[in-house]
Amino acid sequence: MTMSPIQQADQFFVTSQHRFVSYLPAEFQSLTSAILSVIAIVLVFALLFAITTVLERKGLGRIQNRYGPNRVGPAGFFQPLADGVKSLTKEDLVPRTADQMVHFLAPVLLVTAAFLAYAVLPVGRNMVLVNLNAGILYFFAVGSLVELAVFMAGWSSRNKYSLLGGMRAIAQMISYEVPLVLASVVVIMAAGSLSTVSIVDMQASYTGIWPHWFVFTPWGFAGFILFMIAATAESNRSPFDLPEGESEIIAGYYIEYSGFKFALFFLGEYLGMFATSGLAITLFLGGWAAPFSFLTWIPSYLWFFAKLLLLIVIFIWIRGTLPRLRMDQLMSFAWQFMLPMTLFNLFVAGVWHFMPSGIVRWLVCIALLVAPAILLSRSLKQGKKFAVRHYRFAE
Amino acid sequence: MTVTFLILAALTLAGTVAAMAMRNLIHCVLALTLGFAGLAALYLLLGAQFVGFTQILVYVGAVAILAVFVIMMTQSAIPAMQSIFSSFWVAGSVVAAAVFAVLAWAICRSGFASQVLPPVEAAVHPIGDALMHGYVLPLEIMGLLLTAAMIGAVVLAMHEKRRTP
Amino acid sequence: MSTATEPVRILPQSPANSGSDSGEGQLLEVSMGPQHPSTHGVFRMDVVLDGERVVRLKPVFGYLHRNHEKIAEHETYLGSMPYTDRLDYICSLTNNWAYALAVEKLAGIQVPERAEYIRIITAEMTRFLNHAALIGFLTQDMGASGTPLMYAFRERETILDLFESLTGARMMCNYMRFGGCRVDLPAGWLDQAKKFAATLPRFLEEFERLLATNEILMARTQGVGVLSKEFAVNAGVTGPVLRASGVNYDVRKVDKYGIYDRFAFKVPLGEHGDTYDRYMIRLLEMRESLKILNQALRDIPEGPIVDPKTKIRGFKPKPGEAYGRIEAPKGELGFYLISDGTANPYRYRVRSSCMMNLTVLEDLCIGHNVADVVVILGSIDIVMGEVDR
Amino acid sequence: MFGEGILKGLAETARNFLGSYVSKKRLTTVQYPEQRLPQIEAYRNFPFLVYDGDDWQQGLRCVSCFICEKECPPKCIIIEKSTDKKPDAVGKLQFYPKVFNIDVSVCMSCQICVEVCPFDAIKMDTDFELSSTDRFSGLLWDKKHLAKSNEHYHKIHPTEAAAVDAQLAAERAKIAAKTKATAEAKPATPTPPANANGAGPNAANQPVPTATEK
Repeated sequence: MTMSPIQQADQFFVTSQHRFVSYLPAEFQSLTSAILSVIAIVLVFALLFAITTVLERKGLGRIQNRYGPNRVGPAGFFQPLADGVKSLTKEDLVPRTADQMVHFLAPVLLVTAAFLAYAVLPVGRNMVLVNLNAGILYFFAVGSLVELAVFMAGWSSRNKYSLLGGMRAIAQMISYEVPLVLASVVVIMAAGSLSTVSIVDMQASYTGIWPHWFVFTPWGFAGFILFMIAATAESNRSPFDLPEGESEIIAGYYIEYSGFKFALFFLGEYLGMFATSGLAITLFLGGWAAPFSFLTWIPSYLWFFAKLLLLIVIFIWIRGTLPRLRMDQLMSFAWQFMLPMTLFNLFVAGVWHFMPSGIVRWLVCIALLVAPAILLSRSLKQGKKFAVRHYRFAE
Repeated sequence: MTVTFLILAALTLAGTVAAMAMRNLIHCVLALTLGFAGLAALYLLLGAQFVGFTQILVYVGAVAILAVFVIMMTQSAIPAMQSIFSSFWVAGSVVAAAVFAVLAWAICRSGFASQVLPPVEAAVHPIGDALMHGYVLPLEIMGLLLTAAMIGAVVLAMHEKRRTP
Repeated sequence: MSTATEPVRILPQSPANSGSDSGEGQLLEVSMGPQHPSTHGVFRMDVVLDGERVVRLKPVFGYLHRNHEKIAEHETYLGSMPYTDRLDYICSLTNNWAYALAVEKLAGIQVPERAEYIRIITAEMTRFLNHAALIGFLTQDMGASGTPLMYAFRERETILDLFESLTGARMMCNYMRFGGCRVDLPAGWLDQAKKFAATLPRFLEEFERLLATNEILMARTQGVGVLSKEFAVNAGVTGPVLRASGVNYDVRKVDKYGIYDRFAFKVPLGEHGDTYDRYMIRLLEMRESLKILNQALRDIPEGPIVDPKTKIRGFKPKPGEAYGRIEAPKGELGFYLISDGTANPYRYRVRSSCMMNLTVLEDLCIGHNVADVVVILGSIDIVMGEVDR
Repeated sequence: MFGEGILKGLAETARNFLGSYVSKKRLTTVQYPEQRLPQIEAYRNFPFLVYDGDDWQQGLRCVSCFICEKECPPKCIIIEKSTDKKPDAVGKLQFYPKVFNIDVSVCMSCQICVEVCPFDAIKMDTDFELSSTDRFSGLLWDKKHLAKSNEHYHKIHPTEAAAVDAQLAAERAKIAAKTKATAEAKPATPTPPANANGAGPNAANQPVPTATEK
């Protein structure tokens, strides 16, 4: 079995892992290979977390016409190191009245759950820790552990703000988990599989130079947008960062955490963001597949991380622009817009499946999506009569 | 395999026993969550991926959260210091015994599988087939029940809102 | 929302009826502040929450009390001037002006024309920077991660540079004097100011594009914290907050103090009296300020900058009393002085716009969410230096 | 309708993001220790005492009249008058401050001492890098710490200092003319010329040597 240099580059990590493992006795091989993959995932995504914190701070800085961190290391890129040292050396304060055990377990559970989700994300061709048949289900299952961790943090701190933050976080996460799952169901319908690997494989083919990504269908595009909105809410990012709500409830559920535990919360939050973005890439943006057929020579894992970075940039951009929603608005947005839209999207995906391909199918599906979107957004606004106002002037 | 099973079974049992024995209601729910998770792991051990993950998604992700939410809404967050034995303990144990009897009867009647079945793939098609063909009536009944419960909750909430303008 | 149109204060509840019996669930008492990121200084609110809804709110202030009025009674008239900088420390020049106006009324001092123009230029710049910074803070309170705030501060920086080259300090200007201003404009200052004023319309457009039609901002502010016309008047609210409720009251138009009658400008009025109106009124007032600024920069004459008859040392006005007020960026700022003929005022009183506006906070907040409380507080625009004095 | 304002805002932030890389006007931050803004002439920070000539004790313009101490709003100036006299900037015999302390932790840089000083003796400095590790004596500046030369004053506030110098020169000329006139009228006045020659208080005022010895 010979591979072209392109394939070699693409499969570099896979083959080197195989080679390393093959030196070991047979009974250790599968275990070692799993451990190696886990270490790789932990290292790579922790590094990505570090890079993202710098990128976010510098990007936000530039959006706000500032420099951002530029003192530690070249152009400030060693800032995460300094932050890490700081958080490690800080005193670990636990409130006297806190529920010590739960208070300690919450960040651990959060980070564990966040890391667990990466097990089913195919970051490259043949590069997935486990190819579960129910991969997406697994993803959402471990994702639901995050809610529990957040609740534990908010409740065990015995702080009114953290309690409010915890309540907000749970309400928000439960509400947005429904549209998140429903938005990904369209892909499961189209792919006929719950396995992330086979979903990516389905998208990794081309017509001419154009890829078969699900985002290039009406339901896929709508699903992607809905999924990303729900993912933003799930990962507590602006404009859905109510559980932290810095200006309202200060830091929300992790107000009573300091030092390394605080850093763990930070880490868990970003890991959750990467994971949901990774799932969005897997489901809608063709996973590790190249965007054009003539770009397939670039290794697949690079494509995955490029797409991930793109989504992170969009997250940062949105954070730099938008104010935060209010709790009731968040809820009504989830239940009055997101949920019906995802259900409509399911219907549209069915229509797409059963209609003969052609321009008519496109038009019908787009119409079926745009009409309810307009109607729903209007109904969302109508109760409150939001409008750009005109003012009178007195001389 | 047996070792894994034993560990998981011990974990599950420990979680559920702790859920009964702990004083703080939130701790009880958290311990129960551990039990749920252990149960899910047991399902996975049996190769039932779909059931296992659904167990986590539904029980850990939704039921446990709902339980703590209800506790937080109805009770103060301060641990209750009263006795863990309810005054209805007789009735409670009767109900528990009855549930146990029914479950035991059902399990014993089904007969233990003597041969190991090939692991079923958690593919979408067979699950969909099963739900839409074989078990369509139970599914519909469940859906109806949940809808009724939801409508009931909405009605209750609306009533509440009208009462306190 | 009905609380604002019908301002009825909820009576303090006894512990017996504030419990969970009313079907409202448990009430949660949260002390927001004095170390809270969005209380705009050391301000505390005792908030009683039902879930996230505000049932009661008690503003607690005094953490920044500095005994300003009493100290002023032991200072010379001039000695109080630098202390007025520290009232509303964002707009020190308008504070200076209000105090100078009061003393000028008390002692019957005339102000030369050039000084009046300089006062108007600096005051309108101050209004501009205050409103820009306020909108930044307000959106910050809504969670906009500081972007509008940074844009506002970028412009504010330029204004502060102008202030620095004129007065020597960026914030604590201590610039106005009885009968004029302390120093004349340095060479080239007017050109710099004109150049800067020419860039401001672009900034305003950018600012409006950034947020004014943002759906989230509209959802967060429209219908939130409605202050009715009657209630606003009864509560003694002034400034943009009052005008956002639709009351046409601007001291610049009513008193025509200084030489404001020479300038063509309009007073924007709101209709709903909600947070969005308060936000928009400030945006529009910035445009009007810019108009005044351009006219003043165009028309400023040459001449002396201070009345030569006023004494710096040994200033003793005749016995009497006077109340000088101006339209400060935050509302009507007045100084009431009684002189007994000595070098110190017998009584010195500040009519603080921030504090009077803050009194309506509870009525605006009840029934809204915690998240709305900080936004309403932000839209009232307080500076604790002036509230506590 | 829905989303339009959000998109507008996103476009605006993107413009600012890119603009911060090309336009200096957008990225106004000054990288402080490496970069410094040009000093603004009008800038003021804390007061200092001006002295003429080279000897800071000799040339101190302050005549210890207590006006600034009285007028200082936060009362941060502490003056003790000397018992002997020395000639001031215009050549008149005056008292001088034995102690002149400013508590800069109290001072609020209001410049009122400068405005009320009839002798142009106290002016505002522009130095702002003043951190001290000792918050008590490190922030109580004495006469020695406060005394800065007239050249320094010329450096930081050139126009203002030139005006002050001109005024002082005029006064000096006036006084010189007056003393000349009085000297012609009454030839037997011994002290002014002796002091004006610059022998200093040490030489001229034997009775109280302690005042200037330290």
